[in-house]
Amino acid sequence: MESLASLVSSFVAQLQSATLAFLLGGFLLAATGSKLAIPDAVYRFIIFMLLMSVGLDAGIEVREADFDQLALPALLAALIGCVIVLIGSVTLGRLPKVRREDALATSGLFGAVSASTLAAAMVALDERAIPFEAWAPALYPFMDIPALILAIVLATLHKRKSTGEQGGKVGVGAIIADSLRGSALSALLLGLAIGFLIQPQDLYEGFYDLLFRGFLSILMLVLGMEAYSRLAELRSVAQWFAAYAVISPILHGLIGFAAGYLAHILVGFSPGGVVLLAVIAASNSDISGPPTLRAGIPGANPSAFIGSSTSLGTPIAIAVCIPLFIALAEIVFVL
Amino acid sequence: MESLASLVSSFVAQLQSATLAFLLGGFLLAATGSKLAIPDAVYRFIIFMLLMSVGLDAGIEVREADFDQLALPALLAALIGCVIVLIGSVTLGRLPKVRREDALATSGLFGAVSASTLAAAMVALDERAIPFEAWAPALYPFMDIPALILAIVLATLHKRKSTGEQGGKVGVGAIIADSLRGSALSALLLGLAIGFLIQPQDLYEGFYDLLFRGFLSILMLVLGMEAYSRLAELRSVAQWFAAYAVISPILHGLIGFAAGYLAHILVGFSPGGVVLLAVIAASNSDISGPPTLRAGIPGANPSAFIGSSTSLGTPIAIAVCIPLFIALAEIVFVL
Amino acid sequence: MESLASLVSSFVAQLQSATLAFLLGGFLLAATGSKLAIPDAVYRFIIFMLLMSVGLDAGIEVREADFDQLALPALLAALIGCVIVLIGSVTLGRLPKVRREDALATSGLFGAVSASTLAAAMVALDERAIPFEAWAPALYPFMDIPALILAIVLATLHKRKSTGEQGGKVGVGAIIADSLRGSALSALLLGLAIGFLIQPQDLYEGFYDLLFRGFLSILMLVLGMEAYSRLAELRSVAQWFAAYAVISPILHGLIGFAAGYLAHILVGFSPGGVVLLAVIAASNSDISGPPTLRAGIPGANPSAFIGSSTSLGTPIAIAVCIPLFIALAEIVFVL
Amino acid sequence: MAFAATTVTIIAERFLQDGILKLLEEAGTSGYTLTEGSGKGRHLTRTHERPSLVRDFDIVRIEFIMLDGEKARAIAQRITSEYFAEHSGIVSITPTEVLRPERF
Amino acid sequence: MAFAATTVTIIAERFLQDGILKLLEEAGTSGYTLTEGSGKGRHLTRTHERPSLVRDFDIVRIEFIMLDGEKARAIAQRITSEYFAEHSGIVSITPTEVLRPERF
Amino acid sequence: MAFAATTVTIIAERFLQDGILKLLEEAGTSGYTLTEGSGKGRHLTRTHERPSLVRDFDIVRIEFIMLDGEKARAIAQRITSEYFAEHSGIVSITPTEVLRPERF
Ligand SMILES: Nc1ncnc2c1ncn2[C@@H]1O[C@H](COP(=O)(O)O)[C@@H](O)[C@H]1O
Ligand SMILES: Nc1ncnc2c1ncn2[C@@H]1O[C@H](COP(=O)(O)O)[C@@H](O)[C@H]1O
Ligand SMILES: Nc1ncnc2c1ncn2[C@@H]1O[C@H](COP(=O)(O)O)[C@@H](O)[C@H]1O
Ligand code: NA
Ligand code: NA
Ligand code: NA
Repeated sequence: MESLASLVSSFVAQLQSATLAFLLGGFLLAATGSKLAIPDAVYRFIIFMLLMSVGLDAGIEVREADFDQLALPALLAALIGCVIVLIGSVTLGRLPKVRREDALATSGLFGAVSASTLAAAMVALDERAIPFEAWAPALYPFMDIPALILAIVLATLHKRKSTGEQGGKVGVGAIIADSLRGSALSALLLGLAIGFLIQPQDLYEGFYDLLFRGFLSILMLVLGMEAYSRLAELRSVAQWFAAYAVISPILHGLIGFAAGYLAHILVGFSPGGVVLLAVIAASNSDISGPPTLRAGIPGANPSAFIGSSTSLGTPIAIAVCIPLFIALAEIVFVL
Repeated sequence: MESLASLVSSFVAQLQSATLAFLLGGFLLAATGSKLAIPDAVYRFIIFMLLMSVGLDAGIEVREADFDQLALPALLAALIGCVIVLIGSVTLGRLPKVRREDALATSGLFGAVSASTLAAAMVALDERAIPFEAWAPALYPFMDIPALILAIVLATLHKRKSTGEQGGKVGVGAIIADSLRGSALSALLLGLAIGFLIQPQDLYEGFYDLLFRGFLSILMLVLGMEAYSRLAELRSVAQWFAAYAVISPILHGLIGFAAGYLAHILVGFSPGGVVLLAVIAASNSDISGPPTLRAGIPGANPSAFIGSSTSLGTPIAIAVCIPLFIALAEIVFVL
Repeated sequence: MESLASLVSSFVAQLQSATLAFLLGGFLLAATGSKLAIPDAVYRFIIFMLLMSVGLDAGIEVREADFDQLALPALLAALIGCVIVLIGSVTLGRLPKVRREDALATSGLFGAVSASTLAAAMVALDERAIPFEAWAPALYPFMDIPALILAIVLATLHKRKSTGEQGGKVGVGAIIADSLRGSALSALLLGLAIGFLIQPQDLYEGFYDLLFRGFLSILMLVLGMEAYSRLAELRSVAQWFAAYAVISPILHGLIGFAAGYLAHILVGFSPGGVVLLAVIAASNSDISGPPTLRAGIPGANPSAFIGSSTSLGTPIAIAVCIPLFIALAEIVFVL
Repeated sequence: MAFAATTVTIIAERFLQDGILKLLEEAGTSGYTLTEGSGKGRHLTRTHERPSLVRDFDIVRIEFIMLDGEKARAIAQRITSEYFAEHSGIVSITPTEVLRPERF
Repeated sequence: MAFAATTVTIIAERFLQDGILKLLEEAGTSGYTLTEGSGKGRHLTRTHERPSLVRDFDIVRIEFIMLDGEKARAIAQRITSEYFAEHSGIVSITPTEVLRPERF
Repeated sequence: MAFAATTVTIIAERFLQDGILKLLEEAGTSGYTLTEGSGKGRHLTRTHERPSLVRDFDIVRIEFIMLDGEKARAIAQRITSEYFAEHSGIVSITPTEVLRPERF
């Protein structure tokens, strides 16, 4: 009872953050028809800056990491990515008026990971002074890629079955390559490599880290605006997608939290790391996932998977899941 | 006599500012055909950053504000906006070869407010260490919107009279909404709200304020370039517009200064606030005003109102009025 | 023997720099087909920021400069620019399958100067704490413009000879004006002027210098990507261009170093200045030179001169010549 | 197999864009394509090279393709009278062919 | 002197761009011109005014001119069947004239 | 009512833009519209996706509409000989119709 009260109070306290204010602000601006727009070039540059920053930081600090600890969370991340797709396939995919391709593409997107949500979670942890393993953000691709692969493979098999078409292997290698080549993962991996090899501490602190929070606030504005303007897409598809987009981030986050807790017990994964794993699970891919899925599952209606992720999934992941899992961690780990 | 000498010396001293150097530099670059161009995306991002910064600052500090003091300056600002339009209507509007619509659109633009000029004035006050009320920049919409509304209403009535057309009310609500939705005012208001509600001091200081002066210098470069390249428009219209664009900012500024002085006596409005009110009055809208006026007064020739404001009005407001009214304040208030 | 060893060890030590890591990273990203792209607007803004920063710094500090020292290096820079074009004309220009116009355009480009390489060299000198005259970066136009002029004049004379066409003077004034109007030189000169006249120390340190290294890292990424993607152009022309692009930067840099050494002995030009002169000589123009040459030598195939400079010349200048000439200076001047 | 169709190209200032697109949707076009640009006509010169202080006066080029030429012309006419009596902008009509008529 | 030629205009989402351009080069066009834009069809609305989270769904407008009208139509047909059976996009064909036939 | 007119489309590198636009104005066109793009021809590949180190080699697509087809062709011919003998670029001419002939 008491812990529920403290969960609620920590959750509520966190709602007063600049991150959420900008997210909500963007939503309201778009809803009131404001002409304010962050230029596309700036948005893309911000994504680069945030991911490069996350990568550099992880790369710089990973030298001191204990690699035994890394294996289990990475494996768990991959498992979670697959489980999310399977859950989506047997829940969303079985609902009336929901086409199988659309369900698979949507759950692929929700299994994959959002760089923006990850960045927001890192700032939120910093603000609550909850430490996490420097390499934890590098769990991102371990969940992202398996989820996308599984969704595309299942959709292809389904299509073959229904059209009676024969076919060879699905190009798993191509999907992996496509994911790694996406602009967000490329920046993250490049940052990791440079951070690890060159250790550019000054450059990181004096530029990338310096601008991190400011750029994140602007990114939130963009996500809020985009959430509003994609609501129209969402309205054009079955309401089940909206329901899925609201419920599943929380559910996926809980799965992630549980898995992280396991890793905490087995290999001492930090509480902050557990939160990040939960948030990664709760998030859905907003940059690289959609085109990969569109190319891989051409039959899927983008209004369904983009509408549900951009207009509901991402706001829920940021505004509900981040404070929720931080609050949960504070109770579970008595922080 | 002595005060005139000190006015001149303070004025001249202020001309040696980076703000003016960049403004002039932009003008010279454009005049010499330089290919240097600040990308449009960067320009729009800078406008966002400056207005968000001004808004955040005002919002953060307004909590401690004494709201009694706010009412009178806001009222005066609205009055000044209307008076400027009326003056333009009976002076510029009565001159030979000047069409009534063009005169009203132009004086509407000069009654409205430039966010860039406002930002430049804030930096100039900072440099001379003259304090002002944190909420003073929020006077902006109080002058901006009434001026636009009055100009459009007068132009519509004029058109109805001359075409003998009947008509219902002019859509004042639509004009207000259109103004508030403009990118500059949206950013200012969003910043105000977030600053007030969340008090994101660190974010403000570590990002928005950090980059303020630098971005302002670049904005000045853009304004200088744009001033030169709009001279061609100005040349295509009656010379009265050029005369109006040179004289009226100073005149409007003096009206603003007088009104501010009144507020100083009555409610203790600060000297810095008086300067800001004068500069707001002297400035003309460069971002949101023109499209609002173009939509509201479709008969007006944009070469007239954009030419006169961008190529002469804005440079005069920044290069002449800001140092002038600061110098005046230093004498009047013995700073 | 010992000095060779220390040359090699200093060279190798410098390879571990963030500048090179980003350059190489960009190359690898492009080679692996990554979709990461720095938006064009950001790239152009970065060029502006870097050149404005270099200009401001030089302008601020040049007040204390001893102008007697400036004349000789400037004269030498101009000479080097011309010598590079002449060397290219009698080596590259005489090779089989190499058209004279292409050879002249290419050596004009290699005689001209790259702002990006210059900025990278300044950071490298800073990192090794090797001081240089504040005005040294201002040597840039003294080498850049003569090289472009000579290349265009020689190409025009050649064309007249081969077509038997008569003609008046070649428009040297137009070429100079065109160079000075280029976006990089414009920003540098504007920065110089503002720095000199206004001395905006705070603005320089708090904004332009603050962001310098960060933006340089991103610029290197862009140059690396561009190097890879222009390899295709290079492959479409005679292999001699590739050979020239690899060898000539080192050769030109040695000429620059020797000239700088002369200035060191005669007028006390600093070791850091000698390195900068060598790097300026080694570099090739990547922004303003190509269009000037294209307009001036319309018969030249851009695949030849852009391919060789962008895909090989620039990476060699940055990754080989900068560390090489710093290492050389450390030995020659016993730093 | 290619089928005869009609392309209508509308060049307008950006602040008219929303209204024009709404009109197109209501009038029953199956889609439209929009590119941004600059230009010069009787009034302002709009340029994309330097920042446009007033983005709303930039040029947008909207084109839609329709199988039914008469209907396309009627829409073109309607846009002209609703928008271009008072505002800047032009409309042109070009015969074209399309490959999958069911899409238009 | 102007010579009859054929312009083929392809409107597609950006993630198809590389494939389409490769097809064009292999099919022997002498060049192409590409502009970026936005649009609306049966599916997504793409807009250039706000950031597109998913840049790959933006619209690209690719046009190529060919002297040989039959060949141009064949390429248009090939693109339609290879790409637009499954993906968004349209192709249109317009007669035109060019001035220097040796260039195409 | 629609009136026959002629659209001339000029594709050139940006560094020729100023000269071409000046020629158009002097030649008496009533306006022009310009969009930016990329492309491939005999020489360089120009792309808008990554930064173009050399912005001046980007592609601009300039189009103007004229009622007088002969005059439009003459202008097209003049641009071709003044610019495209030496430089990259192409010109095409398409018949079109416009709605308000007094504007052109
Ligand atoms: N003759 C023309 N050919 C092509 N575009 C034109 C022409 N006239 C006007 N335009 C375009 O239409 C816009 C508005 O023209 P106007 O209504 O004359 O101010 C211009 O900025 C051009 O983009
Ligand atoms: N009737 C049309 N006229 C012009 N462009 C169209 C039309 N239909 C579709 N488009 C373009 O083709 C893209 C894809 O359309 P769709 O395949 O219907 O989703 C749209 O975003 C538009 O840019
Ligand atoms: N056949 C073509 N169709 C469309 N655009 C072309 C064609 N050939 C050339 N272009 C355009 O014209 C530019 C210059 O071509 P070029 O003069 O061949 O280098 C290219 O970058 C393309 O944008
Ligand atoms: Na996920
Ligand atoms: Na005003
Ligand atoms: Na050189």
